Amino acid sequence: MSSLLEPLLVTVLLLNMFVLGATRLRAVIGASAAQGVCLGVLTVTAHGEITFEVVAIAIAAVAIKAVVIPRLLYKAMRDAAIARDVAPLVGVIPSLVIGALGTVFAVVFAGTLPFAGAHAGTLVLPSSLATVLTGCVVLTTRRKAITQVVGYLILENGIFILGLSLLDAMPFLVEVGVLLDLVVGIFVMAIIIHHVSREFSASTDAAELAELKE
Amino acid sequence: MLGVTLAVTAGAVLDGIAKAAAILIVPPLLLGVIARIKARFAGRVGPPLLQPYHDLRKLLAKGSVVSRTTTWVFLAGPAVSLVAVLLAAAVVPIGDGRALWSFEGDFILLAYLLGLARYATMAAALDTGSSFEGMGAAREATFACIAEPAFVLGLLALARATGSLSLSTFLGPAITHVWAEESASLVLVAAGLLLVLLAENSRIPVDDPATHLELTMVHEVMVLDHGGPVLGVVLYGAAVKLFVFAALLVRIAIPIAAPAHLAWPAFLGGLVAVAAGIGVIESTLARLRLPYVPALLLSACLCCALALVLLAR
Amino acid sequence: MTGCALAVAVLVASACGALLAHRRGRLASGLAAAGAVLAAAAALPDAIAVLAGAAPPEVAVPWAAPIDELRFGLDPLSAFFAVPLAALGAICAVYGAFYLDGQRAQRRIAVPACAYNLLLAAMLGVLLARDAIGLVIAWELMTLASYVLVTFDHAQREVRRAGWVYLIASHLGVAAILSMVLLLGTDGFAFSALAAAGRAAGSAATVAGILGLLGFGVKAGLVPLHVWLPEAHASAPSHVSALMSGVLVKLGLYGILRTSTFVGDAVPWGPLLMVFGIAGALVGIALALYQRDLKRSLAYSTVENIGIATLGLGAGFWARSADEPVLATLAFAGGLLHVWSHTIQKGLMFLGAGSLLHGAGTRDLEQMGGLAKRMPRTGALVLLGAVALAGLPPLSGFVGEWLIYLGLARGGTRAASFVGLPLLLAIAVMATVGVMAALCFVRIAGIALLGEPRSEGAARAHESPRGMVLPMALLAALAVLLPFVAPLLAGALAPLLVELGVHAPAVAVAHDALVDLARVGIALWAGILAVSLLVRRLARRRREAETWGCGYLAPSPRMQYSGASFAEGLHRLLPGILRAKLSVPYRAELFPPPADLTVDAGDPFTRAAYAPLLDRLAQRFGQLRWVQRGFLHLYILYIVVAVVAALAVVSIGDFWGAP
Amino acid sequence: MLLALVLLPIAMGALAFAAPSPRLRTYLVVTGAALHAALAVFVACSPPPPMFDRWLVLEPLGRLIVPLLSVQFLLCALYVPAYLAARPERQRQNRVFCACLLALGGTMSLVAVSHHLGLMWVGIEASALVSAPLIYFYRTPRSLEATWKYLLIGSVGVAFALYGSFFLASSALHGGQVSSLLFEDLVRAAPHLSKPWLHAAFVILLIGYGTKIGLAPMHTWKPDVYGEAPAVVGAVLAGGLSTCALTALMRFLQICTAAGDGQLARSLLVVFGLLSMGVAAAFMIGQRDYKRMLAYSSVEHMGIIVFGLGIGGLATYGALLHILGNSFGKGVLFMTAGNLHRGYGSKLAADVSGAIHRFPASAGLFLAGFFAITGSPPFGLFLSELAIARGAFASGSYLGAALFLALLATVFIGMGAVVISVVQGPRGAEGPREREQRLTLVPPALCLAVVLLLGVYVPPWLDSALREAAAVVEMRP
Repeated sequence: MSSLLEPLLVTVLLLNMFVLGATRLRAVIGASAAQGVCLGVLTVTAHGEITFEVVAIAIAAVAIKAVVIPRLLYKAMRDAAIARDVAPLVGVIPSLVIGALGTVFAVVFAGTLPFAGAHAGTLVLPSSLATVLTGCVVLTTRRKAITQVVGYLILENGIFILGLSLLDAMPFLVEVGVLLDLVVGIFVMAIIIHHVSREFSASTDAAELAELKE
Repeated sequence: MLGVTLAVTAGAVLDGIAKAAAILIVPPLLLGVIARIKARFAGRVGPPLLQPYHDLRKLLAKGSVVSRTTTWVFLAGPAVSLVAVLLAAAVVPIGDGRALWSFEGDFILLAYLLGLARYATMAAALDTGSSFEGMGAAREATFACIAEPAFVLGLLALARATGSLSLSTFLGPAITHVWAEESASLVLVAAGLLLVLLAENSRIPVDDPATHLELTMVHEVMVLDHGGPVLGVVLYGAAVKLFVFAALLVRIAIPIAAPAHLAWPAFLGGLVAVAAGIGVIESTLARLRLPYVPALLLSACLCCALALVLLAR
Repeated sequence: MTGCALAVAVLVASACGALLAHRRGRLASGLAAAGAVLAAAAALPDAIAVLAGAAPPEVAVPWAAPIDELRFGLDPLSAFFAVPLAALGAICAVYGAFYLDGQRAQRRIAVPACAYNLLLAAMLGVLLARDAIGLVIAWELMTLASYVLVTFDHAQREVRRAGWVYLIASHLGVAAILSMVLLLGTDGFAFSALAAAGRAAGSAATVAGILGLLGFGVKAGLVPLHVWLPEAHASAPSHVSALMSGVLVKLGLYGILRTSTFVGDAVPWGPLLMVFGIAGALVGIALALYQRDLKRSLAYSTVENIGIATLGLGAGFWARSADEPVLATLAFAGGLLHVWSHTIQKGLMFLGAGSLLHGAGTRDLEQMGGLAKRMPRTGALVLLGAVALAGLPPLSGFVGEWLIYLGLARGGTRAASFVGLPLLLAIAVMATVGVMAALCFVRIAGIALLGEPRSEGAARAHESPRGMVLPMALLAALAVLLPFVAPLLAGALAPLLVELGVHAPAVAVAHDALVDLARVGIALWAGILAVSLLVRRLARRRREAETWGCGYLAPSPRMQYSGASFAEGLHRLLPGILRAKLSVPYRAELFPPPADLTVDAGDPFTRAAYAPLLDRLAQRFGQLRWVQRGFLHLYILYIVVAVVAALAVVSIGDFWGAP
Repeated sequence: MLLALVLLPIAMGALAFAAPSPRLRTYLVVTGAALHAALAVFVACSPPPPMFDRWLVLEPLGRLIVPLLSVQFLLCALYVPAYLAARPERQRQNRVFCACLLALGGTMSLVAVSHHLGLMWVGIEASALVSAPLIYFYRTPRSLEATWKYLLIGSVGVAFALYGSFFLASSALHGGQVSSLLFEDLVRAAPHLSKPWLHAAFVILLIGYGTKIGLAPMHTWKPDVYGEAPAVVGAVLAGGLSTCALTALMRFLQICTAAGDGQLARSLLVVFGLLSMGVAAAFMIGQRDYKRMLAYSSVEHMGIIVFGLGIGGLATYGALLHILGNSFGKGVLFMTAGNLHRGYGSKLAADVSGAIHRFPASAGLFLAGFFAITGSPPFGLFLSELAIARGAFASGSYLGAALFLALLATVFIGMGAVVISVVQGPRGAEGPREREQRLTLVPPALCLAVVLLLGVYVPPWLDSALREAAAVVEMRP
């Protein structure tokens, strides 16, 4: 267990806070991308020995989370002419507070779970859970469809962190499959955002669709 | 031995014949008595006691006018009702406190036979399609719905008092003991049944048989279209019905266990007395307004119900 | 047993046949009717044999889980109900074939024909089942088939509504029955197992018994569970109304009796049933009094008659628990015989109503009148049926009541005061109900059949085909004969009474009482025959003329006393809740324009209780809709909250549970 | 062999994508489904050996689910040609539609046969992704919105499912075992799994897969999607995909049972089951849209099944039987509803009445399907619901049983009001009687026949299959 692990996890947590605090869409996307980079490095550092699989997954993670998807999102922003502000439903300060509470919950909850040997006391589970919750906060408190996609991405990042401790449980194939699903999923979402901006007037946003209701 | 049994059976046969004769012959007499008493009160001499018999004979000999609207029901109605009331009279104890025909629960059947008679009369009335007769039938039915419970409750009170289910038993000798112990409730029952009698036989204060304004009549208006022999049958049936109620009242009101040879005179005298009483009531009371009749009948119900409660306690 | 199985097979087969032949209506309905008659021919001997003492063995058919096995068989109780089912089923089937024949042009009459036979099969199944699940399944099939028949004419709104109410009521009833079965059926659903469980279980048995009473009571139309009954009976085709009112409703009583054999005295059957019975009799007849719709009135009279039968059975149960075999015998026998007699006369009356509808084209009493002249056969039969239904001697209607009266009277006159008084008061109530019934049916007969026609349709009414009249005549004959056959039946009831828990049934007493009644009947018939001949003879010299109008020379049919006015006097004396709701728009003007009176004779319980309740419930549910308001963020929030909450609960539970 | 089960439909899908003519594509769909069904039945009859060191296994549960999925899929596929033929304007999307539909068949079977939880997850996610274009078939704003919601809610749910799987692996790791996501390993190691991790894992998995199953409160996407998607897609999603997610849930239930924590899991299932039934009932009362109503009915039935699984014992058997009945019953309802929707051009109950006059067969089947789905005898769902209720009573949870029965009755009332107002009514209210295409009637009729058969006669082989599957779910030897 290298000493790089903890700092990186803390960075991830800080990035969460940044995402919640940011008011510019590009910044948010950038932050998620940065998280992707962290995850890539984490993948390597979390494992003492460097195997082909580990490296491959790390590279794939960085490539997808930090390059492909952000590009996709930027493109979608351009195509759909999405304004550059985040347009939160809940203000910045409250969402920061919620995020903080989420982190606290994560730490407390992680405290109730036992850890075996090497993993004891690491920040893996707390940071993972906190990131997941941050993703949820973004999903539920940011109006725009594209921010929700970012939220989903952050959610996935959080899950990925927990996955780090299980690389030997998660065979290469599945890991790749997971990443692939992620890409495709977000790709489809981007397509839909595109369609929405075409179907409706450019100003309307997918997240504002509320035709179907009781 | 054989002679004795023969004598007994002969006696039974004679007794039966006598009772049947009484049922068939006596009823019109009661009408005569009532008419005579009323006439006396009015200060007139009045018709002879046997006038109703003459009327019946005259009517039976007449031809009749029948409405085109009517069906066979119009003729069947009076017939059915006459049979029903005659059968009803057969289960009522007369003379020496035994009925011509008695069995367990005959008092319930009595109520239902009277109901059948009522039903037949109402059907015949509706058959003419006349608004007046429909109105009469409606009133008859409405009043019956309140008179019936009074009647049944009264009989039930007697049944409860004597613990038996046959008129001939609980209006027979047993009733003397009841008088001894439960006189109060018997008075109530008698009062209730008297009111029922007045209502069922459409007498003042419920109805005025002598009125000439169709709108005010109940029973008379029901038979407005019947004429000639059919009307005779109707009148005779009404007389028998009156006889039934009067007989009941007599059996309740005359509890003396008369020796055999005095039983019949006592009974007939009682009948005449009841008829006279009705006459007095008719001549002294005024007719109630229709809306108040239900109240009157309800009071009858209450009398009998109270009696029942007293006896069942 | 084999005969009944055969009957079911024939019914199902003929139903399928009818459906297959749906393009040729006449063939289909003929096929169905033939099937029904054959089935009756096959089933009746079985049932009668069982009543006569035969004891066929139960048949157990292994079945897939969760049923495990289905058991079939006939015992006196089910046989007693099977007889009227088979008889009336066949009669109404023949009638129905002719009744619906007129509609071949517009409708597929194969569907009702098929559903009718399926209904018969299902009802037979209800009686054949010897295990609770089989009973429930047959029960539900019965409901579905009858639903199809009730909504045969679903183009009309009120018919759809009637069917819907019927469906809801039946479904709730089945839910209650099912929970009763599941409560008791912990080890097997065979009747024997249920009885054993009922004896073992304590309070559970009571709950189960009450559930069964309510569940079956819905079908039996116990007040206040009767609200579906008038609607459904008024809407269904007449032969179906006849079958439902004549048999299907009685199966509710069968179910209650069956339940009583499971739970024994864990439920105070006597008082409960007597209260239900009295309420049913009074409410039923009070509402039947002023209905304008002939079939609705008949339906309410069904409620009344079921009430009387229930009262009798209740008295029987009371006497059973008080260990008074004679009273129990009289009361039970009375209640059961009333079931049979009511099957006869209500079948007759509904078929008659159908015939009048067929002839005069209306169910509205105020549109009828003078039909006895135009439809002489139907008229005579309906008049007879009305007398029977009014429960007057010498016809069938009085037979059951007679025994109930005797039972109550014996109990009332002999028992201790606080037991005796209620029984005696029950007699008074029954007597009152009897008089009101007489009024109700003299009204129906008088307004519909006698007098002058009140509408064009009535004036142009025509007699129904022989195929419709003959079934009615058959029922009428039964109505006349039953009082004289009854003494023979009394003996046959012994095993049935034993099954109902009367240890030493004193059928002899019932037999004697019925013999007395038969004697009275003979006397009445003889007398009526003699006197009416006499009257005919006396009145042979008669002229025809107009009805006496008290001097008014231009009488018109509209001057007749109408049904409403006929019932008005008593209607006014009814308690307010039971009265029809009259509304006259009041116009305070100097010369007020013509106003019209509207009368709502709908069921007071629906109006006052059920409808408001259901509306409120629907409203409450409607208030939940904001949950699903189409806002995605909210939806995701639900998920997140669910996760966090569940995690918190579980893990904190673990945390505290750990040390 | 098992791999073929997955790859065959996908290959056919690719073929359909390549195929030039729309009609040909639709027939390819049918043939693909038919081949798949034949294969499924074959493997079910003679279970092939596991593949890829036990990643793909066909155990009794799979032997029950796989044929169910593919037969139901086949019946729906039969409906496709006539359905698409009635929509010439949709020729272009027909390509994507057919391809994705077939692919969906493949991914669903992948879920059913995969014993590696990660792979299973991939299957679920993949089937979610391929079904998105199916929902967007009509290219209307409403369908677009539905797709968007489906995708986002689904993705979040599936993400949680993955998270839960990781928790499961960690529970092995922190229980001192070698961490693995192979089902058999987990079951073997179950007694030693770290309990707190296991519980957390089950909760998260329940929520995650519950989103795909459509349990309240994660059901919110169902009415929108089933309301807007083409009828046949609705049938496949409600009958097939939900079943797949249920299969996954049952696997986790097995692990919990093996770990001796069945009780907690079961109580959670009971709670969520009743909650779903309640929500469904509440929204069916006064429902205006008969397709949305079907969605809520699906929520209700998922609740019934989960409740049954939670009760256990006989109820598990009932739940499995209910899965069968529900799949085919939903087939009837969705397809006939599709016919009516097309005939009347509206899915509001207010606009549709007296359908029995205009479309006798469809409306009749719709009505019959309603009685079938609400568990009236003689249909199969009566037996399954009876089994569940009996199990509940037997297990002594009277409150749960009472709620169960009460909610069933409520649902019946709410659903019946809509169905009957649609089916019955004045003749010719909406137009004259119309000719119905036989091809749009045969598939629902077949579905109904299956449901009826389940109720009248459960063949011994099916009974034994159900019993074995129940034994597997309950971890009974």
